[in-house]
Amino acid sequence: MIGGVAWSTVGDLLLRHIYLAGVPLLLGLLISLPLGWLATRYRWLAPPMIAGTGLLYTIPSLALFILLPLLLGTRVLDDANVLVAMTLYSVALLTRTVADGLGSVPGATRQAATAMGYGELRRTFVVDLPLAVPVITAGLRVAAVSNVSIVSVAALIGVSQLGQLFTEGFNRNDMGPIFVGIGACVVLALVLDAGIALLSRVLTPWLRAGVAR
Amino acid sequence: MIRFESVTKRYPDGTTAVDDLSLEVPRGGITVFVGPSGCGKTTSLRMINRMVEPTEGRILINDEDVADRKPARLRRSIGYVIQHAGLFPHRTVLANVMTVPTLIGWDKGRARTAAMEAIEKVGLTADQASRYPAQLSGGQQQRVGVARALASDPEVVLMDEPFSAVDPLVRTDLQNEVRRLQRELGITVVLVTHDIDEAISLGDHVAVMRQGGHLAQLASPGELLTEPADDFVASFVGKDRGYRKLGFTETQVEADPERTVSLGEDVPAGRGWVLVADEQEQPLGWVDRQGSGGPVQEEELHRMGSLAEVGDSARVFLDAALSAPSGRGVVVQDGRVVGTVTPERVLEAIRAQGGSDG
Amino acid sequence: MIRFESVTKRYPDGTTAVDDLSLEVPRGGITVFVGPSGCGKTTSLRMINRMVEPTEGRILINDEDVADRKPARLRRSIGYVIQHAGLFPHRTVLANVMTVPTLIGWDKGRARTAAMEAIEKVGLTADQASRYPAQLSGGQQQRVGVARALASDPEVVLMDEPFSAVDPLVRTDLQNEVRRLQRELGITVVLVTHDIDEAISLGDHVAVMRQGGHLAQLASPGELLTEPADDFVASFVGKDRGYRKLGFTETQVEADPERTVSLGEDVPAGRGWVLVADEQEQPLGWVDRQGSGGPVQEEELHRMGSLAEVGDSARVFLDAALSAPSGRGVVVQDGRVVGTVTPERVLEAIRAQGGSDG
Amino acid sequence: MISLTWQWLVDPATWTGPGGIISQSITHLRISLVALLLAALVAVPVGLFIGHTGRGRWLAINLAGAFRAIPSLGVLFVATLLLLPRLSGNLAFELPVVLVLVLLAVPPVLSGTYAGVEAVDPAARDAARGVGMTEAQILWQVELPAALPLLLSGLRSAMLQIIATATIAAIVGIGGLGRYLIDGQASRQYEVMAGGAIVVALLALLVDLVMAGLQRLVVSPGLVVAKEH
Amino acid sequence: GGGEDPMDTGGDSDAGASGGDDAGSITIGSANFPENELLAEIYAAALSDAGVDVDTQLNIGSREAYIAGIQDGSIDALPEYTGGLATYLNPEITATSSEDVLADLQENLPDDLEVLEISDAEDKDSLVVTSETAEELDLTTIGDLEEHAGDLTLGGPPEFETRPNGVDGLQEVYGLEFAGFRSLAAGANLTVQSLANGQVDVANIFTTNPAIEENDFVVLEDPESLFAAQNVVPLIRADAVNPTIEETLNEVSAALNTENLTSMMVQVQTEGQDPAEVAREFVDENL
Ligand SMILES: Nc1ncnc2c1ncn2[C@@H]1O[C@H](COP(=O)(O)OP(=O)(O)OP(=O)(O)O)[C@@H](O)[C@H]1O
Ligand SMILES: Nc1ncnc2c1ncn2[C@@H]1O[C@H](COP(=O)(O)OP(=O)(O)OP(=O)(O)O)[C@@H](O)[C@H]1O
Ligand SMILES: [Mg+2]
Ligand SMILES: [Mg+2]
Repeated sequence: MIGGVAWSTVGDLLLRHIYLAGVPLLLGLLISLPLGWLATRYRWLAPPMIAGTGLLYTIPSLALFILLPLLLGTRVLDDANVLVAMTLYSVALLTRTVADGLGSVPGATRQAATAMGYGELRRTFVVDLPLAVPVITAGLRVAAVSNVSIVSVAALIGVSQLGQLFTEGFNRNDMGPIFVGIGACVVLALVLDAGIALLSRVLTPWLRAGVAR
Repeated sequence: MIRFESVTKRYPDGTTAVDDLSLEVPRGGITVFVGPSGCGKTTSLRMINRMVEPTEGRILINDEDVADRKPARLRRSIGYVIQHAGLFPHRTVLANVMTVPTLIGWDKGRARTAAMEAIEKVGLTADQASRYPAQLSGGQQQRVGVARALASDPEVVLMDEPFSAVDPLVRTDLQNEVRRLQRELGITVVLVTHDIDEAISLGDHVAVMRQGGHLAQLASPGELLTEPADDFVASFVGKDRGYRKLGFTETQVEADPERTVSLGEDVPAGRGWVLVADEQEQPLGWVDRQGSGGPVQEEELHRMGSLAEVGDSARVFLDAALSAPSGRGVVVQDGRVVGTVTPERVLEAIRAQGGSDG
Repeated sequence: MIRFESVTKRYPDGTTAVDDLSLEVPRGGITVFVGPSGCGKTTSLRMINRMVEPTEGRILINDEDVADRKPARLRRSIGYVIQHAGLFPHRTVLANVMTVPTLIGWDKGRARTAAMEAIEKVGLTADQASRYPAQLSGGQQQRVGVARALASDPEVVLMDEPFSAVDPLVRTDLQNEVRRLQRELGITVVLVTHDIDEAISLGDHVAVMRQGGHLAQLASPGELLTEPADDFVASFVGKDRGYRKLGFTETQVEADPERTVSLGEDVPAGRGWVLVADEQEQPLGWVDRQGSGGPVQEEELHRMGSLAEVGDSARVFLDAALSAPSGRGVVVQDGRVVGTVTPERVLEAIRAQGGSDG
Repeated sequence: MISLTWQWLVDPATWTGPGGIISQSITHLRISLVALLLAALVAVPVGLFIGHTGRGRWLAINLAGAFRAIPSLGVLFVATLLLLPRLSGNLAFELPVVLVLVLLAVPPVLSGTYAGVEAVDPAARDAARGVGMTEAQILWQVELPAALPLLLSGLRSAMLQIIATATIAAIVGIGGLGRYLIDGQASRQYEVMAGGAIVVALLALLVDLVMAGLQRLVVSPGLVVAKEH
Repeated sequence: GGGEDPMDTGGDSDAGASGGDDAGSITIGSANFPENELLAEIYAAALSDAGVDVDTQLNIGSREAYIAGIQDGSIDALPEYTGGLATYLNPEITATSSEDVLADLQENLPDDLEVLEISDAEDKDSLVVTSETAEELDLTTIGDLEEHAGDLTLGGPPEFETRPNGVDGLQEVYGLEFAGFRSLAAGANLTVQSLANGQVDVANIFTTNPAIEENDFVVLEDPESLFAAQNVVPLIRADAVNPTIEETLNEVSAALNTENLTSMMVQVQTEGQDPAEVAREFVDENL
């Protein structure tokens, strides 16, 4: 027991939380990559695209959670609603990040790659994307952390995850579960954050190679 | 070998970067495009490998229109070096240099061997090959850029201000390196710079361009200095061009014999400036024996002027003569004193060669 | 006037940037600190206005230890110009230049007047004064940097590689501008560069430094070229130093009279190279009347070599002689031909001046 | 449903009156602005300090990350439980909400501020010191004005998040546009929810536009030109 | 839907008949207030003792939300209250006694839903005030509020504002018009706290809420029976019922009464015990 909550309950909720926050993060990244690429490739697309995805972020999460079933035809308590909503938020954050990341590739490097005889697609994968990793993972960290926080709102519509500890604790006038929930959320967010930071390090050995002697 | 036929490039914003340019870059040697900033050098260069497409006209390499070749393939067959090298920061030096060999489908072993060869050619070590670009100095990075352009043995290498971002001392090194490599490999180098000194010291052929991509003159450096085609070229090649053209004047200057003395040797007064050398006849400096005599002390030595090596250009000989405190330039061969020359003697030699058409 | 007394600077990471440096920057004129990258030039300069604090030793301006003055006040009394100008991007040119006058408490009207004066002095217009830095070219921005340093009439102006980020042509302009301003205002300029050519052409006094902030030689440019203190200085001042030192050799070269002909005039064969001039005796070019004769056609004209103006240095005279196709350099006064000189005549004059101590 | 939502939105009764969109928007904005102001009061000075001295950057990044990780709903509940018995009237509900929103806004404002100061051209900073500005003068006359674009975009993105999140105020019984979400959900009037969500998004956009206009006014044109080059 | 989710085993519409296991499986839901959650836990504990594969999805929200959930198959069953459900299904309802309400309820229940046997335990909506307010204004029945309502703020869950037997009913039946309604969405505790702290003057609270006793609140009588009988009853989707489930839930209903429910609520809300454990204890002792 911790804060009046069984460890196993915390564990179960944590797993659900990871699932509900993590899967959309990955899906969001997968969707943002081509979107961000389009925004860098076709300059005129960038402003409407960035503004459009940014608009998603202004929709209150609670509204999205509840309205999605109406739009998607899913069941009211379906996890899919939360997954889709969180994916939308992730896309909102990450499209800009991917565009920024691809835009951060030095022009000279890009030119050199073209001059070496890389086709556009190949260049995107072997030159642009690897170099965009630091920027993209920085955005991914923000998205991961926000996802963990936003998902907890889904407790208000009865989708269980750590946020459920908030409603339960509140209803019982007991701060124990709430603190357990907050603590678990923060720890989860920081672990995800650190994990992505680590991944970024692993993916960018050249950044740590030190500078010229 | 590379022929521009009435090539015009207008950018979408209306800038005419290159206007009806026709010229021929001869096979082999280094051809330098030089001109003031914004005159269309880079645009001209980049039309060769289709990084920029001409609006009108055509460009032929070995009589084949580049427009008929697939851009990516064309580019793989042409080396390309730019300022700051444009290396891929996420790849090791070796992987950078292996880029083109891999793109053209060589197997890994062959690509690796070719890359290592190119890396050695530009004077880098195997140890450096496994580093990332950021771990090298600017000059070394630029060398990697050159190696990358050479790795697949292209016939043509394009270079866009390759040395302008490095230290003046390193720049001289790199220039020598590129000249050596060009000679060794017999490739055709087209190089863009806005530095007329670099153009003159490096180019076998120099194309001076003026605003709007007009060709003002295409000539050898010596010709450029002697016979600038117009005021623009004359002012662009700048001051000191009389002196600089001596650099392209070969001379057989006959050195006058010069008796050297060694340190400690007693030299009487009245002998004027005396050249001091060591046992191997290597010059040490000048000592003034005008008013006073006595054994030659190390502290009395005046520093040498610049030295001329047998076979150097008239410029070096004249400078040696002008820079020596004695007015006599020291001429050496393999480091040993052969004799000295006065400025007058150098001038005579120049005249004899018809160097100033006098 | 500015005196370094055994100044040492060790950075917290252990780098000794400047080691026991003692030197004196004379009042007035331009003193240039020159040396290879990382030798401690910037550090030395910045210790003058306490942007960097010495670890040991002291620096005196007009016999007053800078350490006794409040850093901010000290800096307001000293102009400071850096590479890329370091302008405040959010302020107009005028506001940028008004910075120091405002800081030292001048009222707005006075600050404004002083700033406008400084802006005009560096050759910018009132229109440009109301622009933002980003709306100016690199060279213009650098001018604003200079104006900002001059606005409050400082006695001393420090400049750290002020021209190294601009185009070579613009650079020459700026150098001339700074030289002119220094002469006009009688200020003391301390300038840092790693370009020995700039140091020699700009400095009244040149301090050559070597790694670790050691002073290798402090001398006038001419002295530096004639008598480099050691191998390091000799190699640093580089090639052509015999020739370049002629730039500091004043000469009274007596020009030989030269008969000029005008366009259309019939000149018989056998006269060799003939100088063509217009009615005002302004030189037009050379025509070759060796093998064939006839009226002088404009198309036959060979371009002039460089021209020497009466009073120019030996370097200009020699170059005129060397660059002329006739082997005779054209000497002018107020644009009119006075005569010609042969290289030999120039050498004679140099010898006569004792220019090469011969 | 779309037509129902539309009907709800165009019904004048929806907009006017004590529970109407206009009055709820005003409440919503009031809470949001208070939160933004408080967040700015905390985060801007800290950001300036970090940017100017370069000290505590690591701490700031991680602190901002940790702040982002704190779930708003949990904080709202804890704060409500703690404050409800201790305060009276509306404040008992509003304070927890504002607290949540401040926590939400601190990370973007903080990182915007220090990133802005950090991005100031080192040459300009060096020149400022070199012409004899004191540290305070460098901060106020050079670093702050030059940091404004990033600082303000930090404020803008904070405000977007605040406006979207301020809807949770309705959970604890105060007004704002969240009412439409909560009450709409409770009574299964989804058109009210959808309409409410649209109004929130529109309000966010409107406020962003206003702030963009403000940014135009206060940011030196010199910086705008510089960015375009 | 959640098919890929390893944690989401229940919820399929055919769950009740699945798996060849006679006892079947079921997803129990609950509304977002503690008592309902407790009841759901009791159902879950009893069913799982009976060998049913039980999944829970608690704290769903208001009736409007969970009815939608049960109909679309997100959940299979949950504890309901006869009056509330009947009014929800038929806003025109006039019945107030337990039997009449049940009859009306069963009449209006959609074909896909069933209610099992009702229990004696009753949890009615009620209006409560603090004892100070009751004393000061001399209140015993809802009707006594009539002359004061204009100065008082009413608090309750958001749905109370729009339900026929909520704010509107109060006006129609008792002629009350309050100065304002404060919608308190975050569960009953918020309403209790708000009343206790004076942020609201009159609150809509369930009669079993232990906070009433703890805080010495006064429940105002409802002589006009605005709030209908509210017997606890299992609501279940027709295709999720099987004999084991029906029998077990009926046993639970038989064991429940208002007293033991209220005392369990004291354990949960006052003593802060885990509802699941309280439920387990109850099931172990009474079934
Ligand atoms: N993509 C482009 N779109 C529009 N104008 C361009 C573009 N690229 C170059 N220009 C313009 O074309 C002209 C020639 O440019 P180019 O880069 O070829 O000059 P350059 O001689 O290489 O100059 P530099 O020495 O500064 O590199 C310039 O006026 C330049 O501004
Ligand atoms: N803040 C610092 N901390 C540590 N070492 C420093 C610092 N600033 C300069 N150095 C080191 O001190 C030495 C002298 O630096 P300084 O900048 O004075 O050289 P410089 O002559 O101006 O070089 P450059 O021509 O490259 O500008 C160098 O080795 C440099 O790396
Ligand atoms: Mg160019
Ligand atoms: Mg420096």
